[in-house]
Amino acid sequence: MTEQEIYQRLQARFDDSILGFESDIPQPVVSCTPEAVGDIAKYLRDDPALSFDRLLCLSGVDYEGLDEKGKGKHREINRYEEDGTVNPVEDPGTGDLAVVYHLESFKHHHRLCLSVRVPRETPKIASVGHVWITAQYGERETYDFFGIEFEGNPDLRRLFLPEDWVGWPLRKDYEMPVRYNDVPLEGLGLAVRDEQ
Amino acid sequence: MHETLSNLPLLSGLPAQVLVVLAMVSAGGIILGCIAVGGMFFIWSERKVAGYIQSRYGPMYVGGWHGVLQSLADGVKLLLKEDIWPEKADKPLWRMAPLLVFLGAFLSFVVLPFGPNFVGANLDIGLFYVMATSSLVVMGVISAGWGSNNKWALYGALRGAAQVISYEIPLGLALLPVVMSTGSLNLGTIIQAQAGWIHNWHLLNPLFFVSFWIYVISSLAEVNRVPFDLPETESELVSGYHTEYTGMKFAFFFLGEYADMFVVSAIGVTVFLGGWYSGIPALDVPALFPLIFILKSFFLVFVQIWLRWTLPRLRVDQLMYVCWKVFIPIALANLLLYGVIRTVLS
Amino acid sequence: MTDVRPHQDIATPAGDIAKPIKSELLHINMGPQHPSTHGVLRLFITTDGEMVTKVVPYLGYLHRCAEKIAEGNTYHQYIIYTDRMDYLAAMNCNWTYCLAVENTLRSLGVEVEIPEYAEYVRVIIGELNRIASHLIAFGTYGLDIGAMTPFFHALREREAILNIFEKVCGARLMYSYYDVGGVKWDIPDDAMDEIKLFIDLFPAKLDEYNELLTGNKIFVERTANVGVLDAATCIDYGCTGPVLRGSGVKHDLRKDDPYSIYDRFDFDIPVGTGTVGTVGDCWDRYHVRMLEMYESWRIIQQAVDRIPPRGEVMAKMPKNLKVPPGQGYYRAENPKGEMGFYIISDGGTVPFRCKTRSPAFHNLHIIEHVGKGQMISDLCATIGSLDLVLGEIDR
Amino acid sequence: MVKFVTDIWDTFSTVFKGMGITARYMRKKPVTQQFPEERWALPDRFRGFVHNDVPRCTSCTLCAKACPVDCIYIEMEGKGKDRRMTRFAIDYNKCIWCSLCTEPCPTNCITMSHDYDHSVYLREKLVYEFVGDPVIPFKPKKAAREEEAEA
Repeated sequence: MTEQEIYQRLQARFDDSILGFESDIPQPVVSCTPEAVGDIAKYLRDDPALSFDRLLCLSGVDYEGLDEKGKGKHREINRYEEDGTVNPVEDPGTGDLAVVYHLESFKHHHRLCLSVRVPRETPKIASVGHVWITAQYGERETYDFFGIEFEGNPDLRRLFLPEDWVGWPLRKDYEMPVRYNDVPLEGLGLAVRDEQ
Repeated sequence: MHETLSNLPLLSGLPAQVLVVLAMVSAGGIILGCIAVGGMFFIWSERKVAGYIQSRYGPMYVGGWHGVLQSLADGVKLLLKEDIWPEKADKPLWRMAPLLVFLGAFLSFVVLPFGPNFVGANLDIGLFYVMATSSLVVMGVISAGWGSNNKWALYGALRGAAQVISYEIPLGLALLPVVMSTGSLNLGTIIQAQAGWIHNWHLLNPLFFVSFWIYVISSLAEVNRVPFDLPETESELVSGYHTEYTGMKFAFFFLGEYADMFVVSAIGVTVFLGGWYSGIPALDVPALFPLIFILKSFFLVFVQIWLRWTLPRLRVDQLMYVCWKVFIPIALANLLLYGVIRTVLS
Repeated sequence: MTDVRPHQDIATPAGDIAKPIKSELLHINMGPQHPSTHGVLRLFITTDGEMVTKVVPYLGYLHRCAEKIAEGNTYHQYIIYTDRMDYLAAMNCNWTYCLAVENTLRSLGVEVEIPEYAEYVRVIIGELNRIASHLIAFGTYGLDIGAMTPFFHALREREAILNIFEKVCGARLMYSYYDVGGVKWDIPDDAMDEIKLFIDLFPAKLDEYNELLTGNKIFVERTANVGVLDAATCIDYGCTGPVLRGSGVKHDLRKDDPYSIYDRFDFDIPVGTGTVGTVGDCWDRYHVRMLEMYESWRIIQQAVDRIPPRGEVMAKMPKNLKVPPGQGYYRAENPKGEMGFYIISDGGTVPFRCKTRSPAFHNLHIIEHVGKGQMISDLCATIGSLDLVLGEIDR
Repeated sequence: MVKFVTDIWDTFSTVFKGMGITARYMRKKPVTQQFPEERWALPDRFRGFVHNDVPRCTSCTLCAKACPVDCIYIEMEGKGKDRRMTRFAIDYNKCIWCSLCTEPCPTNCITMSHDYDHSVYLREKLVYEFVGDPVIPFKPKKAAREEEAEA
């Protein structure tokens, strides 16, 4: 089944929740609302004509600095200046966050990319952990790095970073803390000469 | 021995009680020295054998030829090492454990018959004595595991206790037919029953053949060697009951293990492999007896080393399965069979 | 392919298993410094005697936030960070990443014409590294079970492969040999001779391994019927590679979704058959790796026979690589399973987002499920059979 | 019962088979090299410590830009004809021996050498300074012309 047909099938079933379909790119993307993603996932897996039984990859994306069509200027992420200070981002991010699901079906050998945008202020999305168990870890990872809350995930904790870490590192407007638990996190090597 | 001492010119004037104590101390010192030197040699040879099995050399530098003094260097290093102990350890138990482990092996050396007249104490219950003293090891293992206040060590201790105590049974049952045959627990008597040509060895007696295999395998479990090294399982329990030990305490565990290996091998040689007899009557000169005995024991130790670097290890329930459902029934059946045959033949 | 799973909601894996008798539970930290967690994996296990009742992995001890680094480095520079993901199969990680960038470029209308010779070089080197990675898996698995000698024998053969790699690219572990559009250098003559020598010698060694470890009764007893994973569970947990194939699912991207020139070679996909136990037990997963080494050997043999005369190894690429705006998820079969890169480009020289789908990360998750109700020794055996590489899990 | 016997037989036979293999290896010569005495020949492409041939360095900073871990430090002072390179340092604490810096170098002055055993006791000593007094950067004919055109 092509992505176009899958999209039509989804649209027939979840009329309002399916927001759009980008078909002019090589791997077409279906987008939907964050609340409906749990139901859509269940349908995608259980419908015999679709039967997407594998979640290949669950990724979070911060679209800050990238406009709707995927075209825009790359924005410099925070980097250390020569003197050791952090280059702060002037305005806090306004772009959407997104969760992207790459699905594949063992039975029919078709693939689908499902993209769900969530607002930056209230990043909440339904969990698909009960549909594909592997998503539980992917969701924890995405929560860890983007701060997107997956409602319904049984164990939504940070996965890689310590529990008391502040901030969401993979967001484009993230600022590296100078210290963590009194350990300086300077990014400079020994080779930078002391100016004094 | 104290009589020998009293003949020495320097000590001739001393009272007999002092001489006895002196004799005991010096005998203990000799055994201790033998264990230490022997243990070092075994450690070195284990590393060399392991190396060659694994296509590498093993120790090569210390002591010139093929690193013969490597173990000595390691011993010195262990002596000089800081003695670290866990803060919440059960101190008395924790300190006692390495000594207990070592003591088991140390006491067994007393009765090992290196030659007809070359034995520390020619006990009539020699075999029984060895079985009893080697059980002391398990006390050491348990107190090490419990005293360390470490969960991994505790697991090692529990496994060790279950294993060593279980395997005492097939070990003893395997030795029983030989005892029935010779009618004595005296190790010298058992050896003397195997004098003459090689076919007199108990190993080549078809009735004792099964006993020998059960003995060899159970003895591996008795001294915690692969495939039965469950108490220390370095890949599961990190290092088992001696995880927390450093320095000389650790060295005692190590020495105890290798001394134990020698003891069980020596008992195996005594009971099944003709002891100090070479198997060819022409070669059986008293001067060669200790050499033959030690060489045979070394061979069994070598087999233990060889097995260690060949085999994976068992799981704890499989270990128990092998003991209770394989060895003990076979050993019992073997005992019964031997008894029946013996009665019928006599 | 057949429908392998009956569709129903699976209960969440959290929670303890029922205890038969009233006893106290022991909480133990297994790792991050533990010999059988293969790196800095920390498992928080709850045990009831020897029985493990709950396993909770804690990750992040090797976390470098490679995905954030990707956003600050050019497409070329990020290749060296992919080395450090699966450090036992760095060539394959390089390859997957370069493949992803090339495919992204292609799909966005940029011509990337990889020379035929370079494709063969990629296959030969990639398969050699697959063998090297599986050798480590085989060796460390022996170590987990308690046999130390296979490990050294495996390292000896791996050393031969590393010598080849050193001649080819100058490094023994962190190769960064593949480049977007080909490979950086061609294979020198002496390295080619060594590859041929390796092809001649390897099957005999493989037989020896099988005799030493695979067939050993103790090894079979330790691994058969242990850590059984059925196909449906594997798919639910997103397992790929030998873990999935060990459960009897014939899935290999080299056949199912052929990339590079894999469709030109004749090789089989080994799957677990439950020869000595149940389908999907530790022994099957282990044995699939052993068979895969043989298949890789076959591929290398064919590739060395058919390699075209020496020529260009790099496509004509712009010096400052810019990827047009767009996105794509591309994947390849790594020794550990399906590795994928999801690249979003904004038209610049650095990726806007570069997400890595690492196979071991997904394979690890199943520990929570399969670890329950096992003995501690079995847990070690199961972890070993999953062949985890923490560099890849933590990224 | 049959399984009981065959299991015992299997165990013994496979154990003896394994022991046969290990016994075979005990007689073979080991494959390892005794490192400090025996050293293996380094291949041509070996990536050892990075070496900078300062007299040929144009101080174009392409290598520093190519470095993914930013371990090359190049400092200059002055402009135009007075331009001096005051510092060219490589921090080997950070270097990952990827050889990306050697690729863009216009004069091939930064190369991967065959040295690999420069261990030191202090981390500071791993910062290699290649320039003492300020030096005039090397100007190949073409590069010099380009610079004039820029000016």
